[in-house]
Amino acid sequence: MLAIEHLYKSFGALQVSKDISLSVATGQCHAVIGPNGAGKTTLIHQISGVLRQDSGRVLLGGQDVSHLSVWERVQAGLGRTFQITSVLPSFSVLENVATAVQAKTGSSLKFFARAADEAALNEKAQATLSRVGLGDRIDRPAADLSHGELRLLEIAIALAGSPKFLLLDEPMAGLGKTESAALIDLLNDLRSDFPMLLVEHDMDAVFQLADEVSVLVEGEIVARGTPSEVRENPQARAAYLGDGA
Amino acid sequence: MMDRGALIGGVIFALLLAMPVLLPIVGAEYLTGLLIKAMLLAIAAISLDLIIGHGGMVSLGHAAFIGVGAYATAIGLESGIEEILVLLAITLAVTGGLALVTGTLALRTSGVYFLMITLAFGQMIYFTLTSLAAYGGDDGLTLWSLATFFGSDIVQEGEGLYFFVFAALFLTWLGVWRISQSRFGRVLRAARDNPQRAEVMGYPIARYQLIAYVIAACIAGVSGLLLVQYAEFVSPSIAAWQRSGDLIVAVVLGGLGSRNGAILGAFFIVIMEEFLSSIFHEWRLIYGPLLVVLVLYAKGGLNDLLHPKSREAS
Amino acid sequence: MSLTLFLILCLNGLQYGLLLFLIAAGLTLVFGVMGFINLAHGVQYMVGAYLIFAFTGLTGSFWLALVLSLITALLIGLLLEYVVFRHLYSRSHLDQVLATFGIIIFLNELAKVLFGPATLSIDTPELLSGSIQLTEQLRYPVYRLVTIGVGLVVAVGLFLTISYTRTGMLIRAGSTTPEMVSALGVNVKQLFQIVFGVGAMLAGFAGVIAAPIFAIEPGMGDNILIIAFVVIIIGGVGSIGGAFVAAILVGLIDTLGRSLVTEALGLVFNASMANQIGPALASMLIYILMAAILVFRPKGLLPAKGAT
Amino acid sequence: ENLKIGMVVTLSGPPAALGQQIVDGFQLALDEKGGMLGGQAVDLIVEDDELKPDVALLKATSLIEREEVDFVVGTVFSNMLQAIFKPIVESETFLISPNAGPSTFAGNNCNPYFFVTSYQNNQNAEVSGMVANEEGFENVFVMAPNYQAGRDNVEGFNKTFEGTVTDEVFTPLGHQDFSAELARMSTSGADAVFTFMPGGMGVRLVGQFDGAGLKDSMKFMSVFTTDETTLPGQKDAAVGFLAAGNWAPDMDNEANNAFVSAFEEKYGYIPGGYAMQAYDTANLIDSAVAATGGSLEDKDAVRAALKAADFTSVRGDFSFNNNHYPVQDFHALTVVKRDDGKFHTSFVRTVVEDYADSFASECGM
Amino acid sequence: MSHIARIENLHAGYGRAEVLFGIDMQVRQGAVTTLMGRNGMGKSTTIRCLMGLLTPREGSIHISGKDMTGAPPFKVAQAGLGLVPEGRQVFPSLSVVENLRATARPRADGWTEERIFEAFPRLAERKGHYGFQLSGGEQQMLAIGRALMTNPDLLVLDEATEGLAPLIREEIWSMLDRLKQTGLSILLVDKNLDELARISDQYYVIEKGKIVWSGDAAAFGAERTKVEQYLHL
Ligand SMILES: Nc1ncnc2c1ncn2[C@@H]1O[C@H](COP(=O)(O)OP(=O)(O)OP(=O)(O)O)[C@@H](O)[C@H]1O
Ligand SMILES: Nc1ncnc2c1ncn2[C@@H]1O[C@H](COP(=O)(O)OP(=O)(O)OP(=O)(O)O)[C@@H](O)[C@H]1O
Ligand SMILES: [Mg+2]
Ligand SMILES: [Mg+2]
Repeated sequence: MLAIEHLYKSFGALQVSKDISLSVATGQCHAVIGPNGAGKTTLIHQISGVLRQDSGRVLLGGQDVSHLSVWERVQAGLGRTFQITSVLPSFSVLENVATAVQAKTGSSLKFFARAADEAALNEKAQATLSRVGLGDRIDRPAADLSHGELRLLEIAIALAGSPKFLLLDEPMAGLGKTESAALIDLLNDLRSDFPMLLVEHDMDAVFQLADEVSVLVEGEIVARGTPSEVRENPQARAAYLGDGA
Repeated sequence: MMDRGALIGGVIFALLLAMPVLLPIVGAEYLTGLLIKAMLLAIAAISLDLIIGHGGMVSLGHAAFIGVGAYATAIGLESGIEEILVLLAITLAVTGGLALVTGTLALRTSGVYFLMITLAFGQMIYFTLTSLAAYGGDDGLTLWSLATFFGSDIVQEGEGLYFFVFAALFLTWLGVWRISQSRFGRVLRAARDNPQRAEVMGYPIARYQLIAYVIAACIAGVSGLLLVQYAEFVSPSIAAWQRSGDLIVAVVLGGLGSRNGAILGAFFIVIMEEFLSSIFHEWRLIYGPLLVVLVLYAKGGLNDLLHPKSREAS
Repeated sequence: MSLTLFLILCLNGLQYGLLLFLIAAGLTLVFGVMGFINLAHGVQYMVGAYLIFAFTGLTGSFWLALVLSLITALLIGLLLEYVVFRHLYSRSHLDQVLATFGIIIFLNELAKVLFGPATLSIDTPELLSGSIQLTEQLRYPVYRLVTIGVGLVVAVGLFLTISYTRTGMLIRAGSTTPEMVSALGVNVKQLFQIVFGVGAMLAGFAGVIAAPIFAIEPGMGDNILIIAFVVIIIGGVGSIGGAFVAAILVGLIDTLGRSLVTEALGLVFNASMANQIGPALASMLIYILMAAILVFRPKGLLPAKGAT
Repeated sequence: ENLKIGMVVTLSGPPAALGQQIVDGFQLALDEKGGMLGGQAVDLIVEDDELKPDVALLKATSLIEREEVDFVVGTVFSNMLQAIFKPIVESETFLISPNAGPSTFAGNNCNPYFFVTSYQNNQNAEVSGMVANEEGFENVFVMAPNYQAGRDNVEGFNKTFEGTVTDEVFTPLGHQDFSAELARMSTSGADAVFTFMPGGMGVRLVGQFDGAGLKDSMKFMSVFTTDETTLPGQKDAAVGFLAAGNWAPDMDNEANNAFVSAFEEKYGYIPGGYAMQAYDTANLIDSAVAATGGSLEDKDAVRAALKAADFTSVRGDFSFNNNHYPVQDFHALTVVKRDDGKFHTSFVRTVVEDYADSFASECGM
Repeated sequence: MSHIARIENLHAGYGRAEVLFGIDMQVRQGAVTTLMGRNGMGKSTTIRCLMGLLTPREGSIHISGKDMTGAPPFKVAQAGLGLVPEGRQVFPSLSVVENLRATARPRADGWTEERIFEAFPRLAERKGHYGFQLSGGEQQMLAIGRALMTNPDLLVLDEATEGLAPLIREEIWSMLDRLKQTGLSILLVDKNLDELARISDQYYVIEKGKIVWSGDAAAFGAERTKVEQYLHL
């Protein structure tokens, strides 16, 4: 479904992606783990088009999307969340999600009819919000949400865009135990609908969700395998997991 | 469905509609000119609010489009075109085309950089107008013939012109409000709030912003056309950056992105200037501090004074 | 065009650029670094010019008047901050625009009421009047040379302060995350007040310097404000170094452009045509420059890193 | 029923000084006549056009529609006149300009309801050309701001000047720093400079001209640059500079001496041409209203009475041409410092008598 | 043992929304105090009030025995509180070194740049980077370092381990352990019960703006299931 081939990226002298290749098949959840500053977010930025790679290719469903702009990739089916929450602060929670739904349903070059009255958009948004557990917050301005609530909204926005492939950048961060557990269940359900690439420091989540794990250190993939293989991998342990996991 | 905003809007328009009847009764027909001037300012202010209030694109070159519209009309008139609908088509084509070009370039930037690049384009237009020696240069041009409506001179003076401008204001008000609430308007507001997020939702935001920019410019152009009908005169000074500043003041004072704010702001400015300057020659000593006080104490603009705590658009 | 003339133009451009820098520096500090749009900055320049006029009249000494003017400009800046600006830090840029616009209207009118509408002037201080021989053919007024020197000193001082001192760091940090600066133990309000005062003083100082060369009149700050904005935009908002480079650039291009554009057009068109469009084009030049720079570098030449 | 006179002048921004002179000059004449013109008590309504065409228009329409004035007196600037011209003359109200005299309304578009008591804009420059000839200047550096009036003045000068124009320089309006132009001047080899730099631009130019030490090497000749509105700012720097105009405060005739001393006493400053023209305007209206016996309904009669210009102008001979622009004498002037330390322009000699503008022949009236 | 911070009957909210309804909390000198609760229950709001970032509507806040209710944040910070805020909030336009220096309040044998870089070698490698160029985790380390550089008496950490790799997270916990040994008081908002259980002396559980459970380490050990119930649905 998603394939990355020989991706390189540097910021000045700092190389953050060194020959990264990986692929994710339909129905799969592929986790990328690695120390802070290893280049995980940068990788997601490159896949989603927020940053341009220096060289290499990104393929979505066999199509080369490397030179498409961000919105074109989204229209082609990529969805993503941001590690540092990014929502529409002056919109209500519902309208945040409805706006994401709107992008994928019909033209937005409509100038006269009230968008807020479109039942189809609102229903889908409402359903998505209920799924992530924000069902009782829909009328709040997004700016008024607590940190954890914002993290959930971030996920709802990504899901509402009906992606074919989902990039998740630390979705569990900021969530409480309960909320994390619920989100793990939700993502588990969704996995059959669309494959995903998960970046996460919460190892419980990674080991519960991932079919395959890549360990990224200093911009390079140093180990790859099933969760249990990676857990035993000495390189991964030394660089990242420590002895706790 | 009659919400508060529609109610206030309805009252404003009902009052404006009744003015030609009311003013003669109280012997104040001379106010018609003032009202036309205020309505013209309001049209331009509403169009500016589309891009500032809803689109987050603060333009300091908006008056240039009024100037371009006015000059397109004036030059049309000078070369013998008198039908207002033809002049309208010319005005829309010229302002729209110009906005398409300058907007494409300007939208590479955002925030205060956008403000300044629009200022730059506005100034270029302004200086170009001042060098049109054939059309009066800096001094401007008195128009000895005006536009007609299907050959009739009904849109030239007095009530005919008043209602024509009124209709334009109403359509602008309604149109911009509907746009702001439409799917298009929602994308525009999303791009204002968080451009990166809107892009990652799948919207080519620059395209939406450009469309809004062109729409706003076209409306401003129309107000320029009407200004020619009213003033029977054009001069480059209508395109000066200070005029764009006045428009921003009207929009902000009225209340950004609100349904009636731009109208309220425009009328406030015109009426206060008229009123204060008639009682006190150094009226600016009052007007300046008044603006400061309004900013400090009426946080959502004049609109919020009438309409507290329910910002509609956002 | 002779070489001498060209040199004079360059010196003039440099001098104009440094004057612009003095104004732009305060503006970019307050705007770029503190995130506050202060349109009243231009009117503070006017205040400086009127102050030196009033104080030279009162004291008879330029130098004493200079000191008094700077102090008064600072006090007026602090007063404005206390009465108006501090209530606007957390408000939107457009609210700031509107409120400071109100201040412009007020102060311009006040100047007119107090000093009359006519254009005023003061003499160059005795010590700095006259001109010196730079080359065989080139004489240049001492006062203008001193202006260049003073501008350079202020530029270097400001640059070092903002880039390398702790105060500079705090000012930069305060612009993006004032709450956090405060929560880490720094009195941000006071800091902002000081920056404002210094900004006002710089603008006032520019007004003082300009007064003997240009003339003093109500509204004299309005156009220079716009040019100062052009400067900080070209330089990149919030960047003192950028403002410096841009100020010199704008000063030179504007000065050279005004003299050379018509002449250059004269090579292509006939004289009357060149005279028709030349001056309009010369007036547009800095705007064309700004637009071109922004099209290719949407954040200016040397944007401050990480500022929004 | 009082006589209603509306006045539209610029009273905002730096040019407010000019508008103020007009108000003061007019008011002085009014006061001297006990608040009456032509035997009728006068309501004078003064409006500020703020130098914005749309404001001027609004003020003008309110004068004719709301106040229903009998005369409108205005404006200072030509572009303001353009803005208010059509609605006023179309309402058949008399419009008398105490200063602006654009060519636009002097030729084809001359109008029966429009009178000018100052001059046609090009005239002063044309006379400057003659002055330059008389002074024997062979090479003159010409400079003006780049707008209509600037270009008109340059054109006017070139029309009569017989020597060589070494450079023709147009600066932007509101120009601040003239040092580049001054540098060009100093290397141009010209004997004199002719310029039109009204208001603050003139103050700056004169100061910088003096500062650059050019005073010794070339003559300075100008119109609307060193006048009673700018001299308080220019002071000694302008002394000895040449000018051309239709009047100077020290022109020696009885009416003028009375006017100038009364004006100074009342307002504390030396009147300039603006005040003088406004003073004459008031006297013109006075004569016309008196001649019609106070009945202003008969517009033709009023027009004829105005046209007759049956009043004593402080500048001496004064009459109207067929286009309602003045025919008058023009003089060479120079800037002097009075014993009390004040500065003014001073009469040198008359250059041309009964000088009419060159557009009148195109006027069909 | 004395209280370094005491919160009594704290009511607070945003605009018309009430969020806190009478919070009572004590932070003891030299101890580690924990505030727990599900998302959106009012933890950060409590911290904001304590720091003076939000003015309480009712109730009082004492720091080291002094009434600091409604005091501006910089006064609170100068009274000895060092905040690691939710969402990091590093200074984006300052380099790593400048971030540490700008608000530092040096103290004899207190924290220095060298010690911070020793604790977070990663930051040393990114010394010259601007705040906005750092990865999420690097920003988190920087926020902690920045607070330590003010050499506080009470370190306040709002979800300070969010987004940190497991190794670093462990490192932070052991650092907190060491800090506690040196007598520093610590107020924690976190969700890692296991780690908290190891280090904390006093616990508060907040639900819908009220403290619904509090107790010391012993009580926490004994009633852990009850606490977990509060934290779960
Ligand atoms: N714009 C930039 N300029 C320079 N360096 C950058 C920039 N953005 C990121 N970096 C550096 O690149 C490296 C990788 O950053 P990235 O955000 O991808 O890390 P990450 O793996 O997501 O880390 P974390 O787990 O902490 O979120 C970091 O060391 C960061 O400092
Ligand atoms: N700025 C704000 N304006 C209005 N309401 C707010 C604001 N910030 C937070 N809230 C509301 O206050 C409540 C408590 O928020 P708070 O941030 O204190 O929660 P929290 O316990 O820290 O949650 P989290 O674990 O998600 O960070 C939430 O319901 C939130 O929606
Ligand atoms: Mg990351
Ligand atoms: Mg929180």
